[in-house]
Amino acid sequence: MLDKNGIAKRIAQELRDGYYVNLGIGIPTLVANFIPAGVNVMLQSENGMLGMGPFPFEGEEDPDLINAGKQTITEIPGTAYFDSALSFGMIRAGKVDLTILGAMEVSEDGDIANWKIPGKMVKGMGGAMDLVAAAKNIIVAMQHVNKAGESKLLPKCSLPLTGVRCVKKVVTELGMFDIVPGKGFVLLERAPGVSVEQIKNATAGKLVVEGDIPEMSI
Amino acid sequence: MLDKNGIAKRIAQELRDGYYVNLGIGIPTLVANFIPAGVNVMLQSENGMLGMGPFPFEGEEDPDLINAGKQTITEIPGTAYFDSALSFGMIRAGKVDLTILGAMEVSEDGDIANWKIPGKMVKGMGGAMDLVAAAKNIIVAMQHVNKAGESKLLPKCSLPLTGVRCVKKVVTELGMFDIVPGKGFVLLERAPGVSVEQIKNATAGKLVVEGDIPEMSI
Amino acid sequence: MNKVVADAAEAVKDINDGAVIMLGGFGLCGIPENSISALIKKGVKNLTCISNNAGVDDFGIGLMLQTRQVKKMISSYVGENAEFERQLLSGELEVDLIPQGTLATRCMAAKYGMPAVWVRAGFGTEIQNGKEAREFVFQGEKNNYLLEEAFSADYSIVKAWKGDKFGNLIFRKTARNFNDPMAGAAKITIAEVEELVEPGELDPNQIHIPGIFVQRIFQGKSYEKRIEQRTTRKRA
Amino acid sequence: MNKVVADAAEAVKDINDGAVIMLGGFGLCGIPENSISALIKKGVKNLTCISNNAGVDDFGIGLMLQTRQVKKMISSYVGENAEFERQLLSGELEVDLIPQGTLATRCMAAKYGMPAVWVRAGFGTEIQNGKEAREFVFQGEKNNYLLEEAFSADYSIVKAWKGDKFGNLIFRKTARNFNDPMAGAAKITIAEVEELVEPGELDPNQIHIPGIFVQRIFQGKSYEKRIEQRTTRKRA
Repeated sequence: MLDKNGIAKRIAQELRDGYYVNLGIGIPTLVANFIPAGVNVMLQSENGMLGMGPFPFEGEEDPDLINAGKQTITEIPGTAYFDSALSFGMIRAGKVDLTILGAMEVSEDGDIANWKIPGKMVKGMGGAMDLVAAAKNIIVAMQHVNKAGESKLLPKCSLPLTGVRCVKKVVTELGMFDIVPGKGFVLLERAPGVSVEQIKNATAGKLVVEGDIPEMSI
Repeated sequence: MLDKNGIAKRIAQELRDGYYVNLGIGIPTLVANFIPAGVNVMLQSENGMLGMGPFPFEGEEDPDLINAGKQTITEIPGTAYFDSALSFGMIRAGKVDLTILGAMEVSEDGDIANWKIPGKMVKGMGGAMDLVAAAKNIIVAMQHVNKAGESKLLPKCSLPLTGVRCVKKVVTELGMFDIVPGKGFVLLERAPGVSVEQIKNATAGKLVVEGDIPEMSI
Repeated sequence: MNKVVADAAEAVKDINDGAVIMLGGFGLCGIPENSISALIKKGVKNLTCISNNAGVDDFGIGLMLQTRQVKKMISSYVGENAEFERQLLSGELEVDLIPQGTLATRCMAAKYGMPAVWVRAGFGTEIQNGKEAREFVFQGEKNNYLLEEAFSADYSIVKAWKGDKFGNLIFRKTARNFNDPMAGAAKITIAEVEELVEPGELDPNQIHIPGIFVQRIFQGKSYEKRIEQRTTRKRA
Repeated sequence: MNKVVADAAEAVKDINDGAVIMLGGFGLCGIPENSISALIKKGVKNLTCISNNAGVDDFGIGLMLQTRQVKKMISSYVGENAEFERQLLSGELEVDLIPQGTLATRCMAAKYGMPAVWVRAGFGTEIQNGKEAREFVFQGEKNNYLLEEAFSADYSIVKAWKGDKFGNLIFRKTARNFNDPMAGAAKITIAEVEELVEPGELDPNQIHIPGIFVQRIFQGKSYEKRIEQRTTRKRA
């Protein structure tokens, strides 16, 4: 079973040298801590920055320099700033190679729900709808089941959608899955110590298990 | 009768302090030489500049600094450079207060033709179609009749149109006219030494002469 | 060409009840602090605010919510704001939540004189309700798009780092955000700047907003620039 | 992240016959001189060139017309070019003339991932033929707009003043023109720069094109920067 850092670590292995990457809030943010050696990626922050660096040293926070999670950050050599319209322009035009974000539910067709729970105060979708509508490659990082123990990998999402047929991959504490429209959640790797049986039991959507499923090495 | 400089001089009297102005090639360019004292205007050049200054001194030409007529120019204090898309964005959004351009024909409804003569090599419309489609206020500077002696102020344009119902005013060597759709060319002022009769004879479109028409003072 | 007004009070003096206002900033970063204070002092009511966020309880647009000056918020994310939540649940406040990129692009569309834009965000979601959808092939790929209208706002209020008297503006780092597409997107654009200089002092090659998009400019004062999430790392 | 290629020859080496290419510049100002020379040396044929102008007989795209490498020009103004005129009249060359703002905006649309844009230019003229027209009310004013498609180009070739190895670009004065909206508007963007520097040497606040829009960059050489209309005034 993976903890949050484990999920982030496994997703980090999907990064390729030269990728432009947008990281959502939560587990996705942790991915930045596990970028493999020799892999150079540029982090895009949709509020208007390419080349997001680490948090500043104490006392060096700049209120004019934050990320999309409103955290103080730093720039790196080669950073570029731009406005919100151009930022979503580059997202919409598919220039961002990989988007990693959290979700409440994902369907076997690649639909995603992560912004609204009916009856609860809705804070807004922020940039999530724009990102999922346009990113070429979307990996969802999330817990496999919700607090009530119900699967979040579903035949159909029950919550209001953020986007349709867009998620390509899901990594949970139990394993890593490709989403192949018309086929379902294709199990690629088991988390350390997790059996295929455990994954089957926790997955409400169509699970595809083809051949021997390797345990992931992280 | 006005010469080219006279037409430019009369149009220059229409400038108001604080105007952003786009000047077409030909007579319109001359308007810059006659801006009244105390009237500050900013010249927009659609290739990407606000605050166009005069031609450079000999030996100070900068190939990276040209106007839409591809002439070497200079900047002024307060100049801003920008790209072609933003340039036409500001034009399209009506931020340019006045556009002055030449024409081959103008109709009594305010249609304008100035880019194409069937059977002749067509060089292109450049930015003219964008300018006439969006400018709030368009003044045409042109000769009243063509080389064949035919009126260029027509009931309908015979040449392919550049824009429809857009010209607000025309200044020719014979006089100054408002174009009021549904009414026609409303004669505002006669050029020095020109009679209403002369203007009537040279105008094929509907000419409106209301009351005494003053002679212009330039 | 001189667009300078004395201060925020003069800049907002003709903003009346019921106005539709764009306000720049992302979170509390790059928000027009002086103008918000002036609007509160003026007490103008029933505002429709187009702003990516709604501030926090005691700063930014949150202050205008405390004084009940806002009728409607058009935002992508309204965050942690107790008074906002109370007014929303009680029906005192209308909220129109729209995707962040769509929000930015509807501002940009207005600035560029485009009446509407086609975007992919929201297709197949409840955001699509009542909107025209269409399939386009673009660079060999078929996708569905929604037609989203340009905003029609009365005022756009932005905050820049430097500006000159002609209204030319330069932003700093990520404080550029929505201030850039909003500058020029309303009938009247008001810019408050940290440093107001003479025309010619800004490098004309580095201007983010040409002055033609700005109708009023003033030198702001006492910027607090509050940080919403102060995240740091320890020195090694 | 390193986008650097050795020279123009390497930058254009995979541009094949029949490619659709955007070329930056306005007149002869800011044109990608090195890349044009490399395309001529390579001898690639049947190109469709999206460029505001077509150069002059002995410079710029005019040189590619001399070598008959261009099948079609998409431009707003083709100017004074005898060989161009000859090829056009003889039917060797296709020309699509479109309004300059529409040209710029169709580039920008591609760069911003918008499949089409609504513009007023050309409504009621022959430019409207075959295009969808629609009336929109925008900021209280009713007007007619035409739907214009984003360009789908294989390559965009731009010229910048300075650039870094990540592809970040800065233009100079009016040489920015179409280079800006074209950068990032095609599948592959090639940038040639007068000065190539290390990442971090350009002020991140002053970058016109973030590197994400650029796939290849190289240090150009021997720029001629020819002036088309040398206009001057006498010293007093």
